[in-house]
Amino acid sequence: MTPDFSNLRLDFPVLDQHVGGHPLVYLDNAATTHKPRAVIDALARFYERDNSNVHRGLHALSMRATDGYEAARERTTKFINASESAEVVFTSGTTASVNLVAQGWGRDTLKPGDVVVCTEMEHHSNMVPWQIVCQQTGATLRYIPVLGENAEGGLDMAAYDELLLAGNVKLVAFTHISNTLGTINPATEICAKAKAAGALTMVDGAQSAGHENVDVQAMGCDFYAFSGHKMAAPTGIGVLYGRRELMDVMSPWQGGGGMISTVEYEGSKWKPSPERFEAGTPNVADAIGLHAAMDYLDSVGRPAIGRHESELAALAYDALSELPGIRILGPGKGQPRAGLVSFAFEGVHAHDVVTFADQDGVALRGGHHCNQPLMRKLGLPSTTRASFYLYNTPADVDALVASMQRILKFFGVE
Amino acid sequence: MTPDFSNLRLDFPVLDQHVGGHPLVYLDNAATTHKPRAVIDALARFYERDNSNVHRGLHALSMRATDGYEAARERTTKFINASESAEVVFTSGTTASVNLVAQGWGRDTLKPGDVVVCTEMEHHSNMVPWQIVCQQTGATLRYIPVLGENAEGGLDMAAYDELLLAGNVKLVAFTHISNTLGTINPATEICAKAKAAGALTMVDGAQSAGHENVDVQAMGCDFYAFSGHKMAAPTGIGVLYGRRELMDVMSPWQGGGGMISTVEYEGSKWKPSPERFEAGTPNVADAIGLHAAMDYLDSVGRPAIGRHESELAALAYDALSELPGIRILGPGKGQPRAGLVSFAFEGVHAHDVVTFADQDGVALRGGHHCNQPLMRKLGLPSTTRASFYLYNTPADVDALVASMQRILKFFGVE
Amino acid sequence: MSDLTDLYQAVILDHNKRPRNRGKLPQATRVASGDNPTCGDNCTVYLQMDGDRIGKIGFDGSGCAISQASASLMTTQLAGKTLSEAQSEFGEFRDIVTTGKEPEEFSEVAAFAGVHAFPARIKCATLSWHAAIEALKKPDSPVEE
Amino acid sequence: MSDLTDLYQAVILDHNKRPRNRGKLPQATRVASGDNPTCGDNCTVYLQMDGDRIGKIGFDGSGCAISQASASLMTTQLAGKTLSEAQSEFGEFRDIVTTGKEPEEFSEVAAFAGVHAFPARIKCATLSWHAAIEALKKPDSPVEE
Ligand SMILES: Cc1ncc(COP(=O)(O)O)c(C=O)c1O
Ligand SMILES: Cc1ncc(COP(=O)(O)O)c(C=O)c1O
Repeated sequence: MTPDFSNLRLDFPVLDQHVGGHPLVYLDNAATTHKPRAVIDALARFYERDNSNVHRGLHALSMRATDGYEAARERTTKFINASESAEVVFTSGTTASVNLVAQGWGRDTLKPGDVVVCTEMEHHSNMVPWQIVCQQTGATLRYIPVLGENAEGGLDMAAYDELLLAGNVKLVAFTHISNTLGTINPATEICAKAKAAGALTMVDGAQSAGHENVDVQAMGCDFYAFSGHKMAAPTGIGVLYGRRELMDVMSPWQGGGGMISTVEYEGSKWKPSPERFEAGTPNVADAIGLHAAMDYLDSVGRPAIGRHESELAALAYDALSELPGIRILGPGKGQPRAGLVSFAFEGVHAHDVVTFADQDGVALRGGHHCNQPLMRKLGLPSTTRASFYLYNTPADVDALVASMQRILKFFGVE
Repeated sequence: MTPDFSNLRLDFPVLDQHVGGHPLVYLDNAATTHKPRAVIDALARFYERDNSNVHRGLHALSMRATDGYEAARERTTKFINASESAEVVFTSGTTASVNLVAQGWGRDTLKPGDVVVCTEMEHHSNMVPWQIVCQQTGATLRYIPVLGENAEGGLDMAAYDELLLAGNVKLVAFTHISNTLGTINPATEICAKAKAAGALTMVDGAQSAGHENVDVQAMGCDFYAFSGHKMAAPTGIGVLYGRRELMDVMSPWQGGGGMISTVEYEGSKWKPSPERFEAGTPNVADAIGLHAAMDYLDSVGRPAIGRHESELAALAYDALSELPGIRILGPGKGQPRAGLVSFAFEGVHAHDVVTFADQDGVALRGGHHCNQPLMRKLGLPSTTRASFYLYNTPADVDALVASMQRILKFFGVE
Repeated sequence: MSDLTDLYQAVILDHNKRPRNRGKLPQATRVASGDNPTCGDNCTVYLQMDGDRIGKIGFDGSGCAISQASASLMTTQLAGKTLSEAQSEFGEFRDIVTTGKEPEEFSEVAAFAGVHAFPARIKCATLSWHAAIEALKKPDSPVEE
Repeated sequence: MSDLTDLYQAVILDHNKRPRNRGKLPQATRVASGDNPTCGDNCTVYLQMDGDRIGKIGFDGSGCAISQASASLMTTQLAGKTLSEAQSEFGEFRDIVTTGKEPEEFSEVAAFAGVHAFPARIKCATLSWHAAIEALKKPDSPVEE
């Protein structure tokens, strides 16, 4: 009962256009994904029918907006299998979710001698907030190394064991799927080990939430963060999942309307989660758009989406590895790989590759992918990345490979 | 050349509906405003044509998205007359903007003995962040009192002078227009006095930005914050204006992608403003929606909008003050008043009023309006608030007053 | 307007205007408060126990007609009850306000059936009941001024 | 593909493949670096002064074909120039890459006119020039290893 992926493209209006005289082949999905008609319509419908502020309103529109917003929270609770909706906080994105935990939990809790463990393959968004809070509190930040000259070996789990063994680890922050390498990290194992060592876990789900079934309870993580825009939902909305016991005691990261239970001129008391962490008017419309995106993805089926993307990535990997002077990062041939491939050519810089591909209608990303330190370690200033989503097809892989062949020829690499 | 306000309603699809069998009369604009067709279309157009991540992309869509996002920043720069676009940071709303300053500037700067001055009429969003940072740093928070038993006297400017005279004031945080009282504070005077005393100013523009011309340079403020959703733009987008010299030295509030110039495993360096304060993927679509809203508002003319609203508020004030047992907060008859009226009836609770009015199709807000301490001071658990925007008309005021008359009759108040 | 007269039935208007058992009990041995941060309503319930039964009951606080009438009616329903009796009364009341289905035996609380059509107001109706149950669960101890 | 061959003219491809004056100058007395955090390009320019004129000039760094070719060509254009001469050369170059209008007199820098159609690449083309001007403005002092 595999769904038919060949026509999903038709659900996404933006894909119906030409770039450089060629039909658009969008392979920049790890940066952001497109939105199906259903999501765009949900947004418009909200603004056309129910638009209102939430929570404190008793008139018809306000009640509808509140219901819509809280229904989005319930939907999200199911989407990641949280145990209750008080564990689901809406934020503006993964980055905000991580900062909320770093400041709301870390700043109160960490002290000199404490260790936060991160990985060498973290996105800046799950690394810099920990650098900042470690600097603020005197805690130490350590990294689980990646193995192999193209990072094909994934995380060094033996080194991880040693870091835990050394003690004082209070939190392990790691990405579920690397946006630079395509590596799928053993999240359940990492969480179990952290737990055994008495450390909490913060999982960066930016690249996993919309690509496979996520069950935060089965994964055993304490925090899980993701962004709507990377899973067919609008920009400006994201989620922080946090275990209830932690959310109940964490300090709010922002003060303001909606998160207080009493305010006096002298000081204030906070509401419980999730309100405590949602100061100010929430992004109601985009939460409702996120709801529509979750429905859309699950109507296709996330496990099937993940398989489809991995198949495309394997096709791309195999075809690209035939090209002269190419270096492909992350899992080797036949190894499990999420739906993206990062690579570098000897003698042609990623930005030239991307500019060239754009003229062929192929949208790629070139750069450090918000992972400068890993790039430095691998000795690469930048790579070119092709990343897939449910609307991509094997023909898109062909277009990618053909474009790469042309650029190599143009720059005289043979 | 006053624009014709009688037909603007037609630009707002949401207003074309019935509630409780009556045409919707939406008077909850201080909580959130509706969006004109032009804004809803701008959002849809972005998702249908240009959707992409910004800044780090070199392909066609990414360049279009980047251009759109930066054009929104330029438009905002003009909208408030900032001197350059580096002074304009996009946030998720007023609340986030205030927290950014409280934590990014206040936490590094304030120390025991320092004083932050706030007003008794502040919204929780421009009060609680200062309570938090004062508690964190040992600084003291003081309030400029409001005068009169219905707060009709506005801020006690003599008390303000004394607070400044007492010394050590580092920042004055105040709202330009009160969402609870309708008071228009003398922003230029407050800023000038703060400056003379060596204090910075943080202006809460949530209720002013979309209602009158705002010129941050003429006002002389250091920071100015506002929310898109309160001025015909989408939810989830807001602005922080900050003077360049301050922005150049302020710490980032969030770490993550897009705000760093170099990241090493050991630590990171920040980009200049505005990027420094915009970690993570920004809310591109809603920034573009904000741009469309600014164009729409200025095509009508903000000074005319403000006059129109104030006229409606004056009509409402005069008619409501005839009702038995009513107490109206804020500026007295004939005094300058922004486009809203808050009131309380002897013997009928605000929530009953709002529920009742809703059945007449009139959307009002009842509660403490995120200003609990002021309510406590005035001895009111809550008030009912009617707030106007450009699409409201004198007929809406008539509907409001008729509904209030019916409820008083229903509850036997005569 | 049928909806509204459903919501504000005569019983409710009457209890709102002339609340029963309003005020602090000077001899109270148990007390609990609840508030609804969303709208600012608050309610304090005072109990003077007679063994494991409520001897006297009073309430205090401010709120809308629904919450005031519900508190007043609650005091008349719970006087003389044990914790478990009170809990089952509350269960029935909650059924009425959330589903709108009227109780089998006639009771004044049936007046609250109209609340179910106004979900945002359900909390107003149950606030005082929550406080009463919470107070009942506490041990006896002198209540401070 | 006309756009692309406009962008990657033969001159550019040639300078990219065989950069002139590449490498650190051992006797440099002024140095400045620039980087483009957006894409990770970086460039360091070394100057060995001859009075107020550039005696020798070299560059180092990594980046795309546009940035590498532009750095290489820049070194050939600025050798022997004073600060104010260099600034006016940079002004002309900037005009070319932002407007696409070719210079009146023939010059190799005309090859960069195609960049204007790719606004995201303009920074690539000007990075090394910024570094050179910055270095020129500094006082002489021994350059550390
Ligand atoms: C005066 C004032 N300040 C601040 C805010 C907070 O704005 P937001 O909820 O959009 O962050 C509001 C509105 O809720 C307001 O009226
Ligand atoms: C692995 C990973 N983590 C975090 C982020 C940050 O997400 P956002 O920019 O939506 O906050 C991204 C994407 O940019 C990512 O790929």
